[in-house]
Amino acid sequence: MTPDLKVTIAGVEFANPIMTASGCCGYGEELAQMFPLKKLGALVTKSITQEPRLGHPPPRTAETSSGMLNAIGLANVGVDQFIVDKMPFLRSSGTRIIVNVAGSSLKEYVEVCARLNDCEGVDMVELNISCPNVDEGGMEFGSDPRLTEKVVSAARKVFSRPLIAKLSPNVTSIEKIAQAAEQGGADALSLINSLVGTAIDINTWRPRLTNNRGGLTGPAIKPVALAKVDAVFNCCRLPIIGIGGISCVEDVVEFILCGATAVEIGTALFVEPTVPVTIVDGLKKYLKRKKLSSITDLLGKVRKY
Amino acid sequence: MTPDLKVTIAGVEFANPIMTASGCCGYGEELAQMFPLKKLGALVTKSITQEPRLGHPPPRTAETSSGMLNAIGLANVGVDQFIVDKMPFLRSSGTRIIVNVAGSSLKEYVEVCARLNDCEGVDMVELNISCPNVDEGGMEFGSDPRLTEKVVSAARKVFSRPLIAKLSPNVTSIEKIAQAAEQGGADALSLINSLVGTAIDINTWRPRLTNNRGGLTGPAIKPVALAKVDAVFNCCRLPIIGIGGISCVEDVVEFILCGATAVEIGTALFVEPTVPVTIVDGLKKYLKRKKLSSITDLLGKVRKY
Amino acid sequence: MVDVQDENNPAESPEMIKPACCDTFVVKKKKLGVEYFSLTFGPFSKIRACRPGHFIQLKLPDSQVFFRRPMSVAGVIPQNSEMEIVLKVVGRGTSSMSRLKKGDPVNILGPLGIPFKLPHRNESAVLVAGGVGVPPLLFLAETMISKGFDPEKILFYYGGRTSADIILRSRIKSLGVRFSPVTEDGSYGIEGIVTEPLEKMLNGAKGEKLRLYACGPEGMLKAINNLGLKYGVDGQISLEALMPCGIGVCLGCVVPLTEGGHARVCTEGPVFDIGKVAL
Amino acid sequence: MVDVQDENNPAESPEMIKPACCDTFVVKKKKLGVEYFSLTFGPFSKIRACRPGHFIQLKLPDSQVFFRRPMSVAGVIPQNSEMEIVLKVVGRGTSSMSRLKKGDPVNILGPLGIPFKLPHRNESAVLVAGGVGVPPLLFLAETMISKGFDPEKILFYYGGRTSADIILRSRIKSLGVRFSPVTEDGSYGIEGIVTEPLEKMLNGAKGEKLRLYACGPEGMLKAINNLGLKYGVDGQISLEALMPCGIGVCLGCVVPLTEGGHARVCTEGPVFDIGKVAL
Ligand SMILES: Cc1cc2nc3c(=O)[nH]c(=O)nc-3n(C[C@H](O)[C@H](O)[C@H](O)COP(=O)(O)OP(=O)(O)OC[C@H]3O[C@@H](n4cnc5c(N)ncnc54)[C@H](O)[C@@H]3O)c2cc1C
Ligand SMILES: Cc1cc2nc3c(=O)[nH]c(=O)nc-3n(C[C@H](O)[C@H](O)[C@H](O)COP(=O)(O)OP(=O)(O)OC[C@H]3O[C@@H](n4cnc5c(N)ncnc54)[C@H](O)[C@@H]3O)c2cc1C
Ligand SMILES: Cc1cc2nc3c(=O)[nH]c(=O)nc-3n(C[C@H](O)[C@H](O)[C@H](O)COP(=O)(O)O)c2cc1C
Ligand SMILES: Cc1cc2nc3c(=O)[nH]c(=O)nc-3n(C[C@H](O)[C@H](O)[C@H](O)COP(=O)(O)O)c2cc1C
Ligand code: FES
Ligand code: FES
Repeated sequence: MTPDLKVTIAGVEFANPIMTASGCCGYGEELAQMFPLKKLGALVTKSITQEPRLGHPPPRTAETSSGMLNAIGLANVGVDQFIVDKMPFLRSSGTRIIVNVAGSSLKEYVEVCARLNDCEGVDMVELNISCPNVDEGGMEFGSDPRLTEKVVSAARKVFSRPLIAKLSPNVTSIEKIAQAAEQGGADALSLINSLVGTAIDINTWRPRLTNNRGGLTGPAIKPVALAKVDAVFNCCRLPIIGIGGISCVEDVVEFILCGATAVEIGTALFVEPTVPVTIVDGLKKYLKRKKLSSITDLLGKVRKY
Repeated sequence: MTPDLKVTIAGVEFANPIMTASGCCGYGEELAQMFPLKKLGALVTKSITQEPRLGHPPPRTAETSSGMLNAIGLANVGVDQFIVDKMPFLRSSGTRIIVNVAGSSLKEYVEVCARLNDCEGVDMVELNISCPNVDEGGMEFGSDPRLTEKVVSAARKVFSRPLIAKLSPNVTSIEKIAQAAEQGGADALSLINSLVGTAIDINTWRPRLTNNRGGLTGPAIKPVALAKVDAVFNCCRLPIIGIGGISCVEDVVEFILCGATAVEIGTALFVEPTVPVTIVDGLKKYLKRKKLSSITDLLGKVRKY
Repeated sequence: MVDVQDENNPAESPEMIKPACCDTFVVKKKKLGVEYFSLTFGPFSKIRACRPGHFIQLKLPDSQVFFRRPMSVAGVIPQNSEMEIVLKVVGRGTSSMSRLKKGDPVNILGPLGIPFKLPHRNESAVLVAGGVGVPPLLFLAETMISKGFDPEKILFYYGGRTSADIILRSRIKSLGVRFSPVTEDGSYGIEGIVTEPLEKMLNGAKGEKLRLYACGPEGMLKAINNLGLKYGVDGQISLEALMPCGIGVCLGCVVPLTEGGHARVCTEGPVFDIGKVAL
Repeated sequence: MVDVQDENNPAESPEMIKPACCDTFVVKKKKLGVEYFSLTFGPFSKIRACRPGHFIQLKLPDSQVFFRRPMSVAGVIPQNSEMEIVLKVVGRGTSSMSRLKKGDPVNILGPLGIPFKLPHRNESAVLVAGGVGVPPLLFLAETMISKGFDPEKILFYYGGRTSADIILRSRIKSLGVRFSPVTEDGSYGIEGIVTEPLEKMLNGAKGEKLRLYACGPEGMLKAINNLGLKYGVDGQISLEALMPCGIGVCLGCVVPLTEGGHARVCTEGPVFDIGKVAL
C-alpha cells in the first residue's frame, strides 16, 4: 500500500505537503517546463502587489555559503495583470494555488486581497508580512504584534477563503507574532521568510546588492527555520507551513516532526528545479521504511529530551 | 613598507585585529600547539562562570550546511580555577587576553567580574549576554534593552578595565540593545553570538542536541552577522568587534568595511586551526595590493548604494 | 536553398527546448591554456536541441559552491550525445571544474536561454569574441559552416589581454574563417583592443550587408552595442549575469532594457538584439 | 630487552606530538570491499609521530561537508612519509572520500589523540575489532610485531554483520596472529557476535596475563568494557564521537566518565582505559 501523503490545512486538502515557495517559482510557467505542476501539493506565487513593480536594480542576488542573499524587491506584474495573464495558466495547472500578497500599506494588502477574493482558482492567500527587501511595509507588519494583528484582521474581512500569515524570523519573539496573527484571524502560519543579511565586494567596497542588504535563504538557514517552527508549534494551535532551507526529503521530515503540516521549498529550486518531485517520491519511501501509513503520523512527533 | 595592522579599542592596543572567539579556543593551551598565540591580536576565553560547569550531556554539537549547532552549555572550570590554573599560561602567551564572562543572574556576572578585576593579565572582559544554550540568564540579558543596561552597568562598577558587551542576533532590534549597552557603560560591543537553531535526527526522531536546540555558527551565518555589524555601526559610536562565520581574509575585510575595528574567529578554527595566521598574512597582502598603509583605512568604508 | 536563419531555429519554437536536468559524466578533458580548459560531457539527452548561444547550468557533486554555474555550449557531437564547454578559471566554481577528471560525475541543466539567430545568406557574419566569450561564437561559426554558410563570409575577431588569452587558435583557423586576433599587448595578432579594428572594418564596409555577433566582457559588449547602433548594423550580443536559477524563476539575473523594464538574461537572453539592453 | 610498552610511547611525552595541518595528496587508493576503501596519503611531515590509536582529521578541498572527518591511522610507511587510512562509506563525507583518486589533494590535521599503550612482553594482546574499527587494531598488531612482539600472542577477534564486513583478511592472516573472524550471519568465521567467543576465551584464560584492545561500534565497546571489568582484564577501548575540531577546543566530543565529569574523546581519548568511561 502506498503511504498517504494528503494533508489538510484550514479545510483545504493538498495532494501532498510539498509546496513551492513564493518568489522561487514565478507564476508557474517556467517550472512547468521542468515537471508537471500537479505533482505539487501547492504552488505559492511570487508576492503580488497592487501595482506592477520592477523591483530593485541589479545586482539583486548574491551567493553565500550554502545559501544566497536576494533583494529582488517584490518585482511582480501587479494584481490586475496577475489575474488576467497568470491565473488562467495556474488554474489549469492541476495544483492548489496560494497567492502571496505584499503591500506597503494596510490599504494595499486589503485591496489586493479583495481583488483576489473575486478571483476563481485562488485557493488561499499567504500574507507576506515579512519581506526584508523593501523600505516600507513588508517586514514592519511582521515585527510588531499589533501591526500583525491589524493587517491580518483587515485582510480577513475582505478575503473569505483561508488566510496564511507568513512570518519573519528577524524578531525577538516569533511566538508573539504568531499569536497576534492567530488573534487577527489567520487560518494558518507559514515560516520563515528570509533572514536579514548582507555581503560586500572587497574589490569595489560595494555591497553585493544595490539594496545594500537582502534576505538570506537556502540550506544555511534551515536550523533557524526549524527552531522557529518548533517554537510556534508549541505556542499556537494554527497549522504551520514550514519554510527555510529545505532541499531534500530528510529536511522535510525534520520540519514535519517539528510541527509543520506542509512545507514550502524555495532556494533549492534554483539548484535542482525538479527537487519537489524527488522529495514527494522520497517521502513515500521514508514512510514505507518507517511502516507508517500517512504523512500526518509524523506531525509534531519529535521526541524532545 | 609592511602595512600596519595595529588597532586600538577603548585605549587597548592590539597587534592586529584578529582574535579567537569565546568557546572556540578553550583557554589557549591546545591552540598554542598549532601556532604561537602571540600571532593573535587577542584570545577570548571560553565563557567563565562563578562555579565550574559541566555543560550539557552529549551530543551537544551537530553539523549543518556550512555551519554547526552547539549547545555546550557553558562548560568551564569556574572563575577560581580559571584564575589559578589557566591565567598563568595565558599571561605568558604574548597575546592580549579577553575573558568572556557568563552568568545566570546579575549577581553572578558581578561576582565573576569583580574576581577578574583583581586578576593581572586580564586585558578586557567580554560579557556574554547572548548565549542561547542555557535556560536561565545568558540570552535573556541580551534580549531586553533594560536588562542589558542593568547588567552592563553593574559589571562596569566592579571591573575597571575596558568592558565589551557581546550581543545576540536573536532580537528584533539589535540597535536598541547596542544603545542600551552603551548607556550602561560598555566600552565596546562584540557581535554576533550564535543564532538559535535546531536539527532533528530523522531516524530516531530525536533532536541532535540533548538541549533540544542550540546556537548556529559558521560561514552559514556570516551574512546575518555582517548586516548586524552594519546596523550597529550606524546607530552607535562604540567600537565593534565583528563575529560570525569568518573563515578567510576576505571575510575579515568585509567586516571591517562594515564597521568592525577587530574580529573574532570561532567555528572556522575547528576546520582550520591555523586560520588566524593565514588571515593575518592575507590582510597584509590585501592592504599592500590596495596600497593602504593601515588596516584602519578600511574601517567603515563600505560604499553603500 | 533554405535561408540559414529561418531553418531549424528553436528560438521560434520554445516548447521544443524544454530543458532537461540530468546526471552525466566527463568524457574528455583538455587543457587549452594556462587557465583554460575544454570539458566534454555525455551522454546528454537534449544534445540535439543545443544551438549556438544556448547555455547549461553545471553542477558538480563535490563542490562547495552553492549555485550552479552557467556555461555556454561550445560544441556538440550529436552522434555521441556529447557536449563541450570551454571554461576559464576565475573563482571557486570554475576552479572545481578545472579539477574534474575523465569519468567524474556532473549534473547538467539545459539547454537554456535563447540562442543566436543565424545570419541570412546574403550577409557577412562578424563574430567578436572577448576572452572567454569565444565558446558560443566558435559553436556559431561551426554551425553556420555546417549549414553551408561560406566561411569566407565569417569575420572572426577575437580579443584578449595577451597571447595566452587567445585559445583554440588552430581550431578557429581550420574553419577557414577570416580570423583577426587582437591582443592588448600585441603579443599575438593586432595590437590594441578588439573594438578598434572592428570599427575600422565597419567604417570601410559601406554597402556590405553585415550581422554582428558578440560575446565577452561587459565593457566590450557595450562598445559593440554602440558600434552596431552607430553604423546601423544589426546583430546580437550574449550577456553574462549572476544566475541563481538559469530557468527564469528567481528574477535575479535581470538587466534593464532601453525601452524600460527588465529582462531576465537567462530566459529572455542571454542573447539580445543590439540596442535592446541598456548597458 | 626493553619492554614494548614503555618504549617509544608518545602518550607520555605529549609535547612531542604537536599536530601538523598540511596539504598532501592521495598516492594510492584500493577498494577493499563493497563499501570499504584504503587510501594512502603522502607526504605527511609528522609520519614518524603516528602511533596506533592516533587519528587524523581529514579535509577534502571539494567536499560539501563542513567538519573535517576523523579517521584512524591504519598504517604508516615512514620511509615514504606516507600514511594509510581505511574507511567505510556511511555518509556524505566518507562517500566524497571514496571518490578520491590518485593525485587528488587532501588536507590532514594530525596526528591527534592519545594512542594505545603497547602491551608488556609477558602479556597476550587480545584485539577486538568491530566493523570499521579494524584500522587502528591492524596498525597496533603490525607495530607490536615490528617491535618483536610474538604474533602468536596476539588474538585478533574481528566481528561483522556478514562476510563482506570482514575486510583485510589476508593482511591480518599474514601477520601470523591468532585470527578469529566472527559474523552475525555465520557467512565467514564463527557465527554470532564477537563478544560471545571473546567471553568464552576470557572465561577459559584463567591465570594467563591478557590485555584487551577494542575498537568498534559503541554497543560492542560497552560489552567489552564490561567484560574487562568482569574478568579483571586491563585494556583500552577506542571511542568514536562527533568531532567538530579534533584538537580539544570545541568541547563537542565529550563522554561522561565513571568518576564523574566529562572527557574529550579527541584529546583525552580516543583511547581510554577500560572502566574509565561511563558507557
Ligand atoms: C550565459 C552564460 C554563459 C557563460 N559561458 C561561459 C563559458 O562558456 N566559459 C566560461 O569560462 N565562463 C562562462 N560564463 C561565466 C561563468 O559562468 C563564470 O565565470 C562562473 O560562473 C564563475 O564562477 P566561479 O565560481 O569560478 O567564480 P566566483 O568565485 O563565483 O566569482 C569569480 C568572479 O566571477 C564573477 N562571476 C561569478 N559568476 C559570474 C557570472 N555568472 N557571470 C559573470 N561573472 C561572474 C564574480 O563576480 C567574481 O568576480 C558564462 C556566464 C553566463 C551567464
Ligand atoms: C577517532 C575516530 C577514528 C575513526 N576512524 C575511522 C576509520 O578509521 N575508518 C572509518 O571508516 N571511520 C572512522 N571513524 C568514523 C568516521 O569518522 C565517520 O564514519 C565519519 O565521520 C562519517 O562521516 P560521513 O560524512 O560519511 O557521515 P555523516 O553523513 O556525517 O553521518 C553518517 C552517520 O555516521 C554518524 N557519524 C558521523 N560522524 C561520526 C563520527 N565522528 N563518529 C561516529 N559516527 C559518526 C552520523 O551520526 C550518521 O549516523 C572514526 C571516528 C573517530 C571519532
Ligand atoms: C529570490 C527570492 C525571492 C523571494 N521572493 C519572495 C516574495 O516575493 N515573497 C515572499 O513572501 N517570500 C519571498 N522569498 C522568500 C521565500 O519564499 C522563502 O520564505 C525563503 O526563501 C526561505 O526558504 P528557502 O530557504 O527554501 O529559500 C523569496 C526568496 C528568494 C530566494
Ligand atoms: C562550540 C562553541 C562554543 C561557544 N561557546 C561560547 C561561549 O562560551 N561564550 C560565548 O560568548 N560565545 C560562545 N560561542 C559563540 C562564539 O564565540 C561566536 O560568537 C559564534 O560562534 C559566532 O562566530 P563563528 O561563526 O565564527 O563561530 C561558542 C561557539 C561555538 C561554536
Ligand atoms: S537566473 Fe534566475 S531568473 Fe535568471
Ligand atoms: S572534537 Fe572538539 S573538543 Fe574534541
